Amino acid sequence: MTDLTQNDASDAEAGAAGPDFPPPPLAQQQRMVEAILFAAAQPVTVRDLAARLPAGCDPAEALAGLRRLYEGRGVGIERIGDGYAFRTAADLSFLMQTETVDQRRLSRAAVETLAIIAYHQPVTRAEIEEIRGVAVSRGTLDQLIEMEWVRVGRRRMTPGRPATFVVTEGFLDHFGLESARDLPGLSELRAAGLLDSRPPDEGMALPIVPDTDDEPGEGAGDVADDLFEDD
Amino acid sequence: MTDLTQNDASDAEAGAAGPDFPPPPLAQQQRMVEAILFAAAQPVTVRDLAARLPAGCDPAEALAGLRRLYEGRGVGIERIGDGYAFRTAADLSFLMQTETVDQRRLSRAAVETLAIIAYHQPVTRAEIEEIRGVAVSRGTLDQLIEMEWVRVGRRRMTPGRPATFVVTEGFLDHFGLESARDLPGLSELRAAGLLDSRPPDEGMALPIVPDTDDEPGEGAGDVADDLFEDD
Amino acid sequence: MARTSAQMPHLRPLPDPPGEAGDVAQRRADEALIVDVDGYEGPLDLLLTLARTQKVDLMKISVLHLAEQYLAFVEQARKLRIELAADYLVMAAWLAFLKSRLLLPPDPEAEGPSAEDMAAHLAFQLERLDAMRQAAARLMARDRLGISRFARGAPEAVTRRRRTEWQAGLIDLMRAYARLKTRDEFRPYAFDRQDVFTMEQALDRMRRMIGFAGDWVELSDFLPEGWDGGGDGGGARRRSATAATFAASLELARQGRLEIRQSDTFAPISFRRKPSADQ
Repeated sequence: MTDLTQNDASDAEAGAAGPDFPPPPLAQQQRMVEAILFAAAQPVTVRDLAARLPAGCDPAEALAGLRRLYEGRGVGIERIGDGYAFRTAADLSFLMQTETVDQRRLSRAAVETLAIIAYHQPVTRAEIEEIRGVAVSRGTLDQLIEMEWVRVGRRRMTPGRPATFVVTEGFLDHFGLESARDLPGLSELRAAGLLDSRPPDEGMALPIVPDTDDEPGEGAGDVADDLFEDD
Repeated sequence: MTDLTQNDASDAEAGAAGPDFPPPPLAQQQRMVEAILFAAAQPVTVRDLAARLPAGCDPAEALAGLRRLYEGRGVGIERIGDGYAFRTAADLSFLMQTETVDQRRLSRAAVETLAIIAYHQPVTRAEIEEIRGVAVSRGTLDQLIEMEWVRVGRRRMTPGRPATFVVTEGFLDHFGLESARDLPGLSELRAAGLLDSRPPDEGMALPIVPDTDDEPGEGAGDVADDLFEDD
Repeated sequence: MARTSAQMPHLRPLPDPPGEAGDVAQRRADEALIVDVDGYEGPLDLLLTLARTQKVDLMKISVLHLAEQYLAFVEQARKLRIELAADYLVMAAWLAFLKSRLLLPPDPEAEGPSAEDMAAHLAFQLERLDAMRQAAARLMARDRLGISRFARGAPEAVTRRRRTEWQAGLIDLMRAYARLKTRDEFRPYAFDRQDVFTMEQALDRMRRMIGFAGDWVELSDFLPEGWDGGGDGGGARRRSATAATFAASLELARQGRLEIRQSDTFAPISFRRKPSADQ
C-alpha cells in the first residue's frame, strides 16, 4: 500500500501537468475520486469528475471501482440525481441520532385526571368532570393516552353510549402496581398522613368551568377527535 | 464481504438494543466508527465515539484498524488533539480548487503573533510584545480568537494575574498537527534556548510603544475587553 | 571582567566593507531601508533587517556595529527629512546609551545590568524574533485545512431526538386523589392565599394559645411559624399575621376573655388571659 502511494503521488503530479503525460493508474484515479466526493458539498456528477481529474482519466470506471470498495462498509457511495455522494450506511442511521431525555412533571390536571381514572375505572369523561368539579380538557386526556398510561375502554351501555377510560399495563408498570385494585383506599391515605389539612388551592366553584391549566395536546388528537364531542 | 455485511447488520441492531447483548464484532465496530467520523466535519474523540457506539465496544481498537485501512487512500484519518477526523490527502490538493476556502488574509502581525502563541504557549500578551518588540493590537488577538485558532488560557499566577493565550484544536486541525508538541522545529528551538521565557532585567527591556498599524478588531471584542485594561 | 569584548561576538565590530563600491552599495541599501520605513513592524524589526546586512549568523552579530548602523539610519532619515515614529527615536536613544556604555570602560559604581548583558539580551531578542518569523513561515507552509486538506464537504448532522420522561410517582397520584375526595371536608370559603393570615385563623390560634397565657405575652410571640418575619415569611406575611392577631385580640377582649396592655405609643402590645375568664 505504501509503495502504491508513493507511485501515485508522483503520478498525480505527472497527471496534473498536462495531457502529454499518461493518465495516472486506476488506483490513483480512485484516490482522486474519493477525495473529491468526500470534500464536495453537493453530489458530484461523472462529468464534474472528468473536468477535475487529469486528462485521460476514466472517472466512471474509477467511481465504479470505488463504489465496490465501499460496499458493506460504514459509508457508501450513493447515486443522488445525476451525481454521486458519500452517505452513511442505512443500517447505521441510529448512530446519527442522539437521544435527549427531558424530565417533566405532569400538570396538576393530568395527575388528578389520572388518579380518578385509576381509582374509578372504567370511568367516563362526564364522571371525571363530576369528581374534579372542572371540565377535563381534551389535551389532558390526549396527553395521558399519548403517554400510554390511559386507554379507551368499552363504551358504557347507557344513553349516548359514552366511552370509558381505563389505565394501561404501562401505567401499572410505571407506578409499580400489580393491578389497579392495589391502589390504597381513602382511609389508608388518611392513615399515611396523605390527607393534609391544607384546603385545596383551586377554586371551589362547583359549576363546571373550562379547564385551562393544561395546553392542548397534539399527536393523539385523532383518537380524541373521534371519541369526544365538543360542547 | 456480502456475508459479513448481513451478519453485521443484525448485530448492529442487537448492539443498539442495550447493554445486555454482546458488543458487535470488531468489523462492525469499525463500520460504526467509519460512519461517525465520515459524517462529522469536526474531530471526534474516542470518548465521543464510546458514547455513541453500543455498550461494550472498543472504539480505540476499531479506530486503529480503520486508520490502517485508509493508509495511502484519497482520504485518511488524522489525529487532531484528542480527536480524529477524515481529511483528504494533502497530495491531492491540486484537485480541490472548487473546495478551497477563501482564507482571510492574515496580517504579518497576526501570523507572527500566532506563531509566538503556538511555540510559547501559554503566553501572556506582555510576553508576546516582548518577543515582537511592538505592542500587540487588540485587533490582532481578536482576529485569532475569532478564527478559533487561539483561546484564552489560565491566568498566570504572577502579579496582576495576566491572562495567557494558547492555541486551540481548530489550530491543530488547520495546520495538520496532532498536538502542539508536533510544531515544526520545536525541539531545535527549545534546544537553542529560544523558547525560554527570559524576562528582561530592569533597564534591559526594549521600549515598546503602541502599535497603530492594525485596526481595532470587532466581534471577539468582548473577550478582549474583559481581559485587558487599556493603558 | 574576565572576558574581553573580542571574545563576545556581539561586541566585536565588523571589518569595514572593502573598497568604494561596497560603500555605495551600503549607502543605497540604507536609503532603501529608510524610504521603506513604513514597512517595518517597529524598531526591533528594523534592527533585525539591519543585522542581516552584516551577513553573519545572528549568533555572531556585532551589537556595537548594529547600534552604529541603526544610529546612522536615524541620522540619514533626518537628513532626508523623513519623520520617524517616536518608538524609532526612543530606540535610537537606547542604542546610543548602549553604544556609549559598550565603548567606555565599565563603571564599577554603576547599577543595573552591564552593557554586555544588555547587548547579549538584544542579540537574543533578535535571534528569537527571527526564529519566530521562520517558525511562522513554516507553519503557514504546512498542508492547511481548506487549502491542501479538506474536511467532509457535506457533513451529516447528528439529529437530536427528544424523549420526554414524565415524572409522577404513586404518591403524587394518591395525593391528587385524596385532595379531590376530601375537598368537601373543608370550609367552602377558605381560600389559600399564600401571604394572607385571616382573622379567623388568628382567632382560632389565639383561642387555643390564650388558655396557657396566665402571664403577659407579647403579640409577636403569638405569630405562627413562617409568619413571624423569619425565613421566607417576609414583611408582608408578618404584617398580615400581626394585623390579624391584633384584630383577633380585640375580638377576644370584647368577649371579655383577654386583657391587652401597651405601655406607650408604639410600644409592644402584650396579652394575657383575663383572670376572671377562668370561672
